[in-house]
Amino acid sequence: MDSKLIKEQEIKRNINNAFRSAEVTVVRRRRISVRFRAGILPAFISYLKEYMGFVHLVMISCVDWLEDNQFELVYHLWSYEEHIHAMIKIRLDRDNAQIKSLSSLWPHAETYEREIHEMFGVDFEGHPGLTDLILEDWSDLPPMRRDFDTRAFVAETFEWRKGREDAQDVRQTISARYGETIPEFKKDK
Amino acid sequence: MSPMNIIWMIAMPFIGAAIGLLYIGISRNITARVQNRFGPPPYQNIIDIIKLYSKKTAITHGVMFHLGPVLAITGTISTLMFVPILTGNYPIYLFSFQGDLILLMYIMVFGCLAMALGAGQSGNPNSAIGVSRGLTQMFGYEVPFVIALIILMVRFDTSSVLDIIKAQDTVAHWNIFRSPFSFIAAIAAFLGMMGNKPFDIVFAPAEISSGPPSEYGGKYLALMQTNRGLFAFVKLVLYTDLFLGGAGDFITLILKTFALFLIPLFIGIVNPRFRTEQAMTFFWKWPTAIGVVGLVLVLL
Amino acid sequence: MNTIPLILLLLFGSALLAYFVGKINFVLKVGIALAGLLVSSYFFLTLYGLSEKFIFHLAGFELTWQINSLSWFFGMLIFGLGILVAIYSTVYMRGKERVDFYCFALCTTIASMFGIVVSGDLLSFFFFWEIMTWSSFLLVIYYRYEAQTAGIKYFVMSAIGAYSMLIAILMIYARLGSFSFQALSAGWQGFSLGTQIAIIILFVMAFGVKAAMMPLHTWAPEAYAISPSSFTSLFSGVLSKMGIYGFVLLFYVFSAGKLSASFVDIHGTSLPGYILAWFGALSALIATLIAIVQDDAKKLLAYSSVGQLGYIILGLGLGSSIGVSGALFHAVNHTIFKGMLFLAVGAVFYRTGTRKFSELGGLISRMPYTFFVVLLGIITIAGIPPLSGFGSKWLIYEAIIQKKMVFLAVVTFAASTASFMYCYRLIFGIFLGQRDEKYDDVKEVPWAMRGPMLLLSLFTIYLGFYPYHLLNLIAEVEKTVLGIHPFAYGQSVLFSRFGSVDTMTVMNVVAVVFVIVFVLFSLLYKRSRKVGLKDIHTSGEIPGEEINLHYAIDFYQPFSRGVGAVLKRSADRLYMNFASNMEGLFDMMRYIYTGNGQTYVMYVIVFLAFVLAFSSWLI
Amino acid sequence: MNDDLDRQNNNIIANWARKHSLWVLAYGTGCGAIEVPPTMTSRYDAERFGITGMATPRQADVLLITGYLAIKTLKRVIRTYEQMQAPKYVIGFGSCTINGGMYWDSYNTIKRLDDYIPVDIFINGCMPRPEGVIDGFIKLQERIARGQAKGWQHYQENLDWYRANQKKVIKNWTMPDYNW
Repeated sequence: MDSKLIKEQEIKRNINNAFRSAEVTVVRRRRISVRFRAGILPAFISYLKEYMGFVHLVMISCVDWLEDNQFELVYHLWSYEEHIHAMIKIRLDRDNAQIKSLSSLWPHAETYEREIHEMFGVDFEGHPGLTDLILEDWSDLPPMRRDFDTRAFVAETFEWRKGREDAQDVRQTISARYGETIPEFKKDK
Repeated sequence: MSPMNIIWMIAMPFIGAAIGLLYIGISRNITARVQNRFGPPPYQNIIDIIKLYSKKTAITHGVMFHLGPVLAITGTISTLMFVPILTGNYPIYLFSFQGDLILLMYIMVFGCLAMALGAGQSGNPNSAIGVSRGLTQMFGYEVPFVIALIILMVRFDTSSVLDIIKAQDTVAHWNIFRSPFSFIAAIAAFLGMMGNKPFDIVFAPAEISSGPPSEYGGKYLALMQTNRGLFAFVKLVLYTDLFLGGAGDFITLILKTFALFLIPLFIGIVNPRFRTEQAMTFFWKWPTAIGVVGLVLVLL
Repeated sequence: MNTIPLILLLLFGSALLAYFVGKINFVLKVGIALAGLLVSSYFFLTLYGLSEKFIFHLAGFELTWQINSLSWFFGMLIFGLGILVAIYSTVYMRGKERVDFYCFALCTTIASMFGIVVSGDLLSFFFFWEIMTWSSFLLVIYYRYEAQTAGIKYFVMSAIGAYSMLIAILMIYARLGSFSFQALSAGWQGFSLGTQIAIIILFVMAFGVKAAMMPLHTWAPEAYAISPSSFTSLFSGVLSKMGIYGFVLLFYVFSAGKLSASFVDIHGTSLPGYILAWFGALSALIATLIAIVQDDAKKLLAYSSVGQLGYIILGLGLGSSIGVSGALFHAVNHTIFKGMLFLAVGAVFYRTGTRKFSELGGLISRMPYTFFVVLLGIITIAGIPPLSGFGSKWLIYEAIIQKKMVFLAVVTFAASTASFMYCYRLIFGIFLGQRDEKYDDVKEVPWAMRGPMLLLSLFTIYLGFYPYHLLNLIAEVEKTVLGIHPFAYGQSVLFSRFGSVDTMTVMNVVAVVFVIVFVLFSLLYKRSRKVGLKDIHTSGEIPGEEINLHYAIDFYQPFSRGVGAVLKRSADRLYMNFASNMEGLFDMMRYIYTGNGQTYVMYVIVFLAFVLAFSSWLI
Repeated sequence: MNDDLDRQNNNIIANWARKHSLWVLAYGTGCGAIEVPPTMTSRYDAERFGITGMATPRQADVLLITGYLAIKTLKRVIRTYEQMQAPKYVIGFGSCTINGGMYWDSYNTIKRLDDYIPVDIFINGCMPRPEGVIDGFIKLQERIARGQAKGWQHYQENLDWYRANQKKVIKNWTMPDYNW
């Protein structure tokens, strides 16, 4: 065990004392990752906020594990006292993605949750207003899901200008059509 | 009323607007040179106005919106009618025998208030904010302006502009030399009136998207821009009459008014913008203090 | 029968009749009140140019009721606005409770005001003054419980004024043995300087309360705001003029214009006049500053009223012919524009049920006539040239500058510029800007309400370009009653020693230029496209229902930040603090007045012992 | 109506004035907005051609679409374009407005600007440098002088076609009508 990771190890021990089921991994210096159940997430996060000093919610992100049929929500927390970044990872069922909102703990969590709701279709219980954020009047599949086919959607919705079908390097087309030489660029070695 | 007078009455608004617009164009050019740019041609503002008059469409929000610019230019032309423009051998007095300085002070506001009413009906909150700022600033600069005028009126024991011009018969008798305190207070007020840089809080394009005229386009904006040029001219002529001894012919008039016009221009080029309450209280500090010194001196 | 008692009898009679008979039917009581007013004003018109006197004896005192040009001048204001207000009330008060009570109080107020202006002696003057106070008090507390504080304040201030007037009258009676004005103006010179000062201060307090002069104005905003709008118009337009009438009497009739004989002169004005002028100027400035930050339309107008009355007081204080003419001209103007503005605000209140700028807005297309009235009203208030407000302000300014009172002039001009701010706020907050959806189907008020307002606005236009007849009247007043040589004026030209202004030319120039520009502008172009209220530049966003686009809350925020130090001071709060401190002081009296009989017996014994001990010295 | 428009478009004095006085709406969309300040300021000084920034669409003549347009922004751009007073011109700026550019497969940005609003001049490049921008403006001036910059008229005449395209991407159409 690296002697520099004493702080992280202590935090891991503290978390495990309170929540047996939390799988804490020390990733590297100042970075720990926690796997946890979705059910009692607000209790766990508020424990981290109140007792462990993780007072700052950096962001909430979402990963689509299509193969596992699961979403992974990652809550990034930061402790100003210990200077440690904790990533709380939650797995949700992809068909019935539902979790409690953290907007009562951090008001700014609302925005992240709105975005995740919009982009992945995760439903946050207790959120004051899950309305459109970036997309307006989106009726299709949430676009950040991996089963959303963006090219098919684009082909259906928009009209491409002629000559852009192959999405190739325009210079190749020009040189083929007009016989111009492609300028040689120096390559970094 | 002589036919010559009637001709001048009809021609003067056009001449005044052209001169005023030309000055504003030159000011754009000078600003550009100061910023190491080439700048537009001096007659750029006149092109702009021709373009605006040739706009195909215009929108209106209602009666007051429509009447706002019309009344604004009415007020400005009416002001022009009571300002003696030339006093030499071929004078242009228009109606200046029938009014005096106090009338001028109040009739100048007519146009501004009409424009504010028009802007109010546009329903744009930015317009209302601009008007609120403008009136606040006006309350600021009217104080030194009034002090300056009172100094002149008490000193010459008259409120007629013509008599004040008559009293400044030689260069040494110009009010700029005889009542310097009055002149300084008046010039400070002039900065506010012209709305050049430190005091352009009314239009502030970056903050409130050009303020009162933000809903005006096409022919309305053209009228407002014409009004702007004409109003600048009227104010310059009034200041020339009051402090630089009036003008005998057009060349003198142009020289004197342009010299006056340069003062707010050069102050404006190198200054950022005030906040509204700063602008208002600025006028109540140094310009007013200097004006009060002048008031005390004139009573002695 | 003499006409003066006949008019008074008619008015008081119609008041009582409206109250008792009016229980039957709405039309009846309003009809009686209106008929009484119309008949009495017809009789009043026959009095023009006469100088009648009606002398009778009551309880050993000789009472004089007289009519002269000054009485007629103020009587004209009373009846002119009184009738218009009565016509307006026929619709405004319909369906409201206690209309008989309203009609009674309105008629009584008008009658008592007429009584004031025809009184030729101090006793009947005081008698009518008190009737006016309580009858207007009844109207202030018309909306019972909401009006409690306003009513109490009005009553307390009025009582202070009345007592000081009573003391002054008794002082005069003790010295002269007569109540009549003539005896007073003849005997004024015989008073010692101290008596003169005391009488002037007491009378200024009495009249200052009614004229809402600055430190005594605190009742005005609340009382104006809470009383029914139709009455507020009369309240501000005419009732406050009674204070002005009092000042005219004090300075030019009681003292016979000879104040400068016993006081020093400052810039050619006697000291009391000069101080009064400063009071007026400061009222004008401070009240205007406070008016700017009001959110309630009627409170704004109330403060503005205090400010405009300040101008009139200022003009009276100056004492020169041009100043007094300006003051009287402004008094007429004030009656007209404050009358029409209060009526217009009342019309808005009648249709929308609110007077707050933050709740109104965009009513111009719904109530165009009212908008027009308010527009003319604010142009007149601001003193902008083509309308009548300019004429009177011009006279006052010329008077100040002629006397070389430069600082007074600066304060006055600053107040005038500041008044543009509240004028704009008034018209913008109600009629311009964005309209709330709930006011989309607001209609214009009925003609019975529109008519009086429009008639008043025609007067401002008429006086704006042709003030000749009014100036004739004022000159008559100055010549016959006030003993001032009137200043020169032409058909439409106002002259001062300084300069002149031709109101007719100004009006013509503005009108001709406007017509030419308007015709050219409309002919050269096709009609512009009318767009909706919400079709504005909002960075491409389509504003939803929930977005507030009416910028009316804290409209002059930078201004209030800039002059916050001035606005924090309040005479009202000062009085409240004074009152609570006095309460504390009187609590201490409980130590002396314990309520215990034995203590009082002890006091008596101590006092008797004291008297005995020093009796020889006392005798 | 059409004769009137043609007469307007062929008025030499008016076209000369329009050409020398292009007021640009300061509505920065996409990454090209950063190219506009250098164009306007000391180094490239677009003001010598009479090109000035204006704050509101009511006053402006030229709408600069500086780069990609998300659909949400497109809605605002259409609204802004319709609020401008005719004659009005549109400059498409950068390859994103021409064919989608590097956002060619994005689900949320439009690919061809001229499907939605009439474009008078395209300036290609990703991004075009200020020289390119000024060149584009000069080309626009030439078109105006010849009376060819009639995009606004085209929009008016083919409003149905434009509306159909716009409604295809903007699902919930709540915009006010364009009622000339």
